Amino acid sequence: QEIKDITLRQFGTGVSNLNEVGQKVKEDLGFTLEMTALDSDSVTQRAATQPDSFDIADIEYWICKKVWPTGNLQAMDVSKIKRYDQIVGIFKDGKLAPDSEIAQGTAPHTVGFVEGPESTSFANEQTNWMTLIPTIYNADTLGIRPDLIGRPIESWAELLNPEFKGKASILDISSIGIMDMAMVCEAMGEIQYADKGNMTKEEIDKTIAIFTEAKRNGQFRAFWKTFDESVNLMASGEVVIQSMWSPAITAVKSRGIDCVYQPLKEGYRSWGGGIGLSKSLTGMELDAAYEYINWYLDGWVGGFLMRQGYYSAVPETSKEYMSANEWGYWFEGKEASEDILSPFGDVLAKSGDTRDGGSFEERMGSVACWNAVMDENQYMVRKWNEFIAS
Amino acid sequence: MESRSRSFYVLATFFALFLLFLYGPTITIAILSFQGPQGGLTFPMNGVSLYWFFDLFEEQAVGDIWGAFRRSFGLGLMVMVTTVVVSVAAGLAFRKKFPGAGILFYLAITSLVIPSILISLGVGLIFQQLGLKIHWATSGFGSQLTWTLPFGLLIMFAVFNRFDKSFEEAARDQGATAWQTIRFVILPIIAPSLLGVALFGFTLSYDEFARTLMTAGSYNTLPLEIFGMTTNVTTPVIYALGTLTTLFSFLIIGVFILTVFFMQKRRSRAGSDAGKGV
Amino acid sequence: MGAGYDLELVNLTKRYGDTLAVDGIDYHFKAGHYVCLLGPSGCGKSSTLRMIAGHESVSSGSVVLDGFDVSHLPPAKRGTAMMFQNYALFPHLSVRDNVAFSLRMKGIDKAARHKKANELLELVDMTKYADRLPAQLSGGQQQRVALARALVTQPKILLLDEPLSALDPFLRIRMRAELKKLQRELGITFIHVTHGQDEALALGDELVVMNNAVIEQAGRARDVWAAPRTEFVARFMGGHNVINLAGSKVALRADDVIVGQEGMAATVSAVEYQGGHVALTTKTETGEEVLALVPEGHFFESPKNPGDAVRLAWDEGRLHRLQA
Amino acid sequence: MGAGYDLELVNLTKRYGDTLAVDGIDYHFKAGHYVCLLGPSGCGKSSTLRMIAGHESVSSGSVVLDGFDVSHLPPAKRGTAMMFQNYALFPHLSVRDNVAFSLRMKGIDKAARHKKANELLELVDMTKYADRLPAQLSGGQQQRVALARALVTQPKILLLDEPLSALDPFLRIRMRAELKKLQRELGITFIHVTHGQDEALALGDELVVMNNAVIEQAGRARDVWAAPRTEFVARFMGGHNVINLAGSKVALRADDVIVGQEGMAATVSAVEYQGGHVALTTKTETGEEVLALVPEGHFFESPKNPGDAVRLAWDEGRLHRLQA
Amino acid sequence: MTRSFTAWLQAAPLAIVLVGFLVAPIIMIVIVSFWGATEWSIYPAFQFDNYAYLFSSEVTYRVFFATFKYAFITWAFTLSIGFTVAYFLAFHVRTQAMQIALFLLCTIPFWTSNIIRMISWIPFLGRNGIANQTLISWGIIDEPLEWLLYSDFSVILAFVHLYTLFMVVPIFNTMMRIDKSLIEAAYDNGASAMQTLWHVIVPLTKPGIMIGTIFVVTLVMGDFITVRFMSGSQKANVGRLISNDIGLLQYPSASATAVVLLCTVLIVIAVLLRFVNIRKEL
Ligand SMILES: Nc1ncnc2c1ncn2[C@@H]1O[C@H](COP(=O)(O)OP(=O)(O)OP(=O)(O)O)[C@@H](O)[C@H]1O
Ligand SMILES: Nc1ncnc2c1ncn2[C@@H]1O[C@H](COP(=O)(O)OP(=O)(O)OP(=O)(O)O)[C@@H](O)[C@H]1O
Ligand SMILES: [Mg+2]
Ligand SMILES: [Mg+2]
Repeated sequence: QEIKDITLRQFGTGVSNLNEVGQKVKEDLGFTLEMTALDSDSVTQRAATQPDSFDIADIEYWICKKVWPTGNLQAMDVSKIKRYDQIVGIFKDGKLAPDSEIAQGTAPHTVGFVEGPESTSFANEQTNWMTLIPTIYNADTLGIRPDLIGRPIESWAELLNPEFKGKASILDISSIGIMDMAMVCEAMGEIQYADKGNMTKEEIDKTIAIFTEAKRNGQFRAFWKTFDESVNLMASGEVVIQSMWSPAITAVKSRGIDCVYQPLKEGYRSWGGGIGLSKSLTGMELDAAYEYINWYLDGWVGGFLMRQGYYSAVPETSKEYMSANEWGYWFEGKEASEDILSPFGDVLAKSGDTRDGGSFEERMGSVACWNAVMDENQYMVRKWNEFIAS
Repeated sequence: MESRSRSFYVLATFFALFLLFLYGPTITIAILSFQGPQGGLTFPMNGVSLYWFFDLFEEQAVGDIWGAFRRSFGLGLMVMVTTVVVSVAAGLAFRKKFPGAGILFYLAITSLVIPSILISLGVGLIFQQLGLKIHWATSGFGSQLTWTLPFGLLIMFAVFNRFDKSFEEAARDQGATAWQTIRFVILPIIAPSLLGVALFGFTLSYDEFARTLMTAGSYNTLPLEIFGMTTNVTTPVIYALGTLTTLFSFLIIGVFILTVFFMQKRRSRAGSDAGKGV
Repeated sequence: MGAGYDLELVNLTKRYGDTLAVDGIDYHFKAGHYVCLLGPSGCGKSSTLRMIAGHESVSSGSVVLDGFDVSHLPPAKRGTAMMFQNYALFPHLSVRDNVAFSLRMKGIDKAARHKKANELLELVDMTKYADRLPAQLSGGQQQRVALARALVTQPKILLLDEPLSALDPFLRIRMRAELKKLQRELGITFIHVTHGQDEALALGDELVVMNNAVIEQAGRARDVWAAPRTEFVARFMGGHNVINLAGSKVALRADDVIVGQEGMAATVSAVEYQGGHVALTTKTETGEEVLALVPEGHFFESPKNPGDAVRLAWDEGRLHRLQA
Repeated sequence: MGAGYDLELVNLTKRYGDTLAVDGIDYHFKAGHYVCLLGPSGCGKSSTLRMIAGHESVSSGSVVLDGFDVSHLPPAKRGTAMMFQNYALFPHLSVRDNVAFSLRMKGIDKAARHKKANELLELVDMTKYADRLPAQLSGGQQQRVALARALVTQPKILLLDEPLSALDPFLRIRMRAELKKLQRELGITFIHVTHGQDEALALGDELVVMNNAVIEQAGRARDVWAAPRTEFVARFMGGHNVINLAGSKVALRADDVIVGQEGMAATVSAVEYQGGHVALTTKTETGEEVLALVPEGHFFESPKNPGDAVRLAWDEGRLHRLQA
Repeated sequence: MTRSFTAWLQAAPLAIVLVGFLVAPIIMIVIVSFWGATEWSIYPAFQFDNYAYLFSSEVTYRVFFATFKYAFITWAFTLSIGFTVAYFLAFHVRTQAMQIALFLLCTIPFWTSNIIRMISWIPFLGRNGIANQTLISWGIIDEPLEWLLYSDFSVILAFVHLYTLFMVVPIFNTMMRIDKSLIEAAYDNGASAMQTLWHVIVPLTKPGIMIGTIFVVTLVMGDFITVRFMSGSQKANVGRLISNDIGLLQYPSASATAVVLLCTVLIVIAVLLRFVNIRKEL
């Protein structure tokens, strides 16, 4: 069997399952990478229940918490990861800088390692066995239409401001949505959470109650499930303030519509994605998969993703694939010296613009919590379902 | 020509409005699919171009439209052939009395009225519990049949309700065996209706969404792909795709109608004395 | 196409669930005759014919053809052929292919079967329509094709179920002449079901009158007409009066009733003009209805109207005692 | 239910696109008559009747009832009622409700309309079936209900489109007697469309023979029968021969042809037994077909078979010149 | 004997498909509805938790009520529109060729993707959509109407748009089989157009109405996607409840809801079937 006959099947959300990556893999590594893009519920479902349907899972860290115990994934040997040392600290010990505080929620490093290849429970510190190789991550906040709002927005609490009645939106993915809700409730001063990433039943009830009330009052125009829905809501002016993801902002802007990824005083809600290997991968396929992972960290993908507004796990390598202007704008938070283009050629920022929220350190440094799975997850899910249905 | 009553004009207006209602949105997206390269999913138009149609033929950021189209087309053909064969056979069976006919009939009705998501859920669960791999050509195929077969069967009932039994008796009288009777008499006579069943089978499958949602496995069919695109794509390319699939549906109907038309035309080459005396 | 076979029905019975459609009838159809089976609707004519043809299973009794019991043979093996009421021509096949159908089923090659079909189309004078589809033919033409198709199997007996009822009256009379002529030329047995007694009389060498699942009377057409055996037959054949005389019922032909100055007193209740004759329905003083068929010329010498008093007379020799 | 009205058709015309279905006919229907409208299929009978009823708009000309032009009134306002060929009974209503339908439409209360409906059911002798649905009735019974329903509006003219054609021959004869009787009792005009000339002769006081969208001949039944004016009428009414004599066409009644030892030489081509008579079809040496209606007794004295040579004679006075 | 054997042979493929992909899944759903679930997997058990939770939650009743509400309102609209359209086609269009042509015109959208047809409404109804812009430019309204999109209105509009055809077809089919002479008989008996409609046409069209009702009601009750799209995920019906549960891997809970939904639908259909003999009406 030759390497070029190998086909690896990868699935994940539309965020990073881009066909361009597959093409580049074919070019650089010679084997075929098949990409299937799904919505995030389906991603969890497939990772947890259909181990035979994929070779590589591109999932988020908090999903890993659910999926790992099923035994569908295999741990990765750190020694085979060439650039392990260069991976950002967030994914290893949880700290961006040595003095950083670890945010609430399912921080990636807490589910990033296991004791041994067969272990189904997570290790508390770095080991030789990684669950996921971090790929991309970002700090999320509210997106707004400054042209339609016309005043500064500073707090998560604005999401429920009656001023935006019928023009607000939130995402309908329970585990992420509940975190956004928590940010809002805390900002409003309604609830003080011990750990937003692991709420008690009472906290869940209270949070949902506040939002249900708002929903009944017609605060929300719609809910969205994938980032592109949020783009359409924002771009068409149906919504002026909503929880949003970075590339969505980029997409709105690329249509020449003013849209800001508003830094807020309470901080960001952050997430991280990584790729995991199916248990069933062995032999040449497994080797190819490692090759793919190493290639992934080599920088081409990082540059490709960073130019859309994400961060890469090994930023230094990505730098080589970006112009100084791009690096300055996206990573360092500097003013753009000329127009910033997306990898697809759309103008995302004009010369002189700076990135919302500033540099990597500023943004990732003010993360208030990570996307998470709670102990009371099932209860939360039911409550969420009720919220949507109410 | 004779004058029409006032109610005719009222109803005709109503009918015209109904058509506008039916076609309006489709026409809207057809127009929007000609957006300029900078255009979005909503009005106003941002220039006029064929950009998004060309874009459709380029590789998209995510997904695999043409693969999905090929799968849907293939699946549509599989479902079409199976639906025709199975419903004709069942239609023939229901003309005789056999034990269990009542139950089978009500099962078919159940199959027609059961919420699609239940089929999806149930089939998904079974495959999962049995450790089978779901795939559009196995679980997806079976799930779609639960939707197309009852339709096919109902059409066959309609056909056989109108089928004159004396044709079969005449065939038997002429020495045809049971199989020859089906092959040379029944099938040719009901052929136009079979085309209808085929058309139903194909398009129901080609557009089927809910029953395939959880039973298609790793590879999307076209409706699933479109569904995915509604959440993943933010450009008018999805309208271009919508416009093209609609045109494709028209093409299929057109082909079927033409086939029927030519079948009839071929039959009526000679002149006619129908209705005359001797 | 040689002569026909003798056909015998032995205690032939047909039951549909609880309905007794044919109740143990026995009859001997002699070869080469034109036999009309007639009777009111639902009396079992079609069931009988279809049992002979093999399209309906026999509940009990048997159908004996040329000495062999064929009750359990398939239709095509019996030497009978059937012509259906609506002709049942295959709509997707041309006239020629319809006629050649049975030959095709036997696997005979195209040239041979077309040759044979053309011969039969020649026989029924339909050669020039050979390439048409049945839907392009008029009723009369369709009927001829159906005949040709039935005859191509060289049956010994041709069974016809109300072959003329789909035609309008004008055409019906023309086609019945053709049927009769064809039967005479071929010399095979025709068994023709009808519920019109004029049709039966006009066509049948022999009539079989059925009622309530049994044969009421059978025999030469003229005998049945001239000497109905039961009241039912007398009434059904028409043109007869059934009168109560001295406690027993007698039949009297309507054209034997003389309307004049003497005889039984009666009142005219209806006058129907029938072309050459006028049918006078009268009511006698005992309340019996008597129909008199008066030649037109005679009637218009002294026209009668409903309500007029008349006197009826007849030749005693023309009375004809009926079975109870 | 008082007497009828006079009905006049003035230059009545019906066009369907390019087809001229009724071509400017004029006719005066006198009150209280039973008129039969007959003619071959497609000649415009139904169209005429439906224009009178108001179910078809008049292309030109007018329908004048009792002196008023009713051409543009709705059906129910004309004083006519129609009985449909297939009876058109409302399948979802009981017999009684069918009959009471028009009263219900007028808003008459239930008790009153049922009373009236019962009276009419009594008239047609259907009282005991009042609660059945139409599908549970035989053809003859359905016809009576349809009659009752048509009569409940107390029409001055009853229009019937082939009212008997759905019945079997036996029943047809019974029902035509009932129709005739009812018409006589009610005294209103009946206009009855048929394509059977025997039915028309038996029922009609007056016949209107149509062909190709025009009236070919109209008059008392006997006059039309005895003196057909055109070849078409002679042939259509049946029982007539049309013979070419000295370059012009003459009609000769079939029962006026004498088959004997002298006269024109001819060959028998078909023999049809018709009960009281035998119809001999013969071919003369000039190739003309002549039909002879021979009384049964006379025929069987010297029976003839197809192929026999005979001689035909007739009384010159019975010949009847036809219009070209 | 051999007759019913051939019949069995001919019916077997249908039976196999239905058993495999209808009966078995239903049984599976019923079984799983008693199972338990973790966040990512399900395990066999025999517990009534799922049902207990379902029936104890007030949301369940609300959602079932919403489902019936959608079904009923959609039914009412599709019926009135469908009946009117079918009536026009069957009784006011004169030539049969024209009838068939117009009828086909109505059915063509049926052959194209439901999803496409559904999303087509969004650019039309949005805050800055064609409808609002038109109304504003006509001066009928000053502010865009918010309730045009992402509301019950848009959900029902989409349902009506998608499913009216399922009413038109069977009603048209029955109407075409009404003997035209019955209508004439009604006029002859002095009925006005409205009276004819109400006393003759409507009663005779009932079977078609029933068949259409069966289609529309079951399609709406089983829907989960239209509600999600057209309400911007804001409204819910039972189908969405199930699909949410499925998305969150809560199969047993989804199954329990599914069982209740299935029973509801089957009861509704059983009731409707009492009024019509489908096989005879085709
Ligand atoms: N397939 C059947 N199932 C049940 N009963 C039947 C069937 N066919 C005929 N019958 C009944 O058997 C009896 C005789 O029917 P048959 O068709 O032989 O009458 P017929 O003399 O041909 O009448 P018609 O003149 O109306 O054709 C009738 O009572 C009829 O209802
Ligand atoms: N609705 C119609 N549209 C077009 N042509 C029609 C229509 N109705 C009748 N015709 C044509 O008008 C002519 C007369 O038809 P009509 O029905 O009056 O004949 P008819 O004498 O009643 O025939 P039949 O004995 O067959 O009932 C025929 O050529 C027929 O084809
Ligand atoms: Mg019969
Ligand atoms: Mg007519």
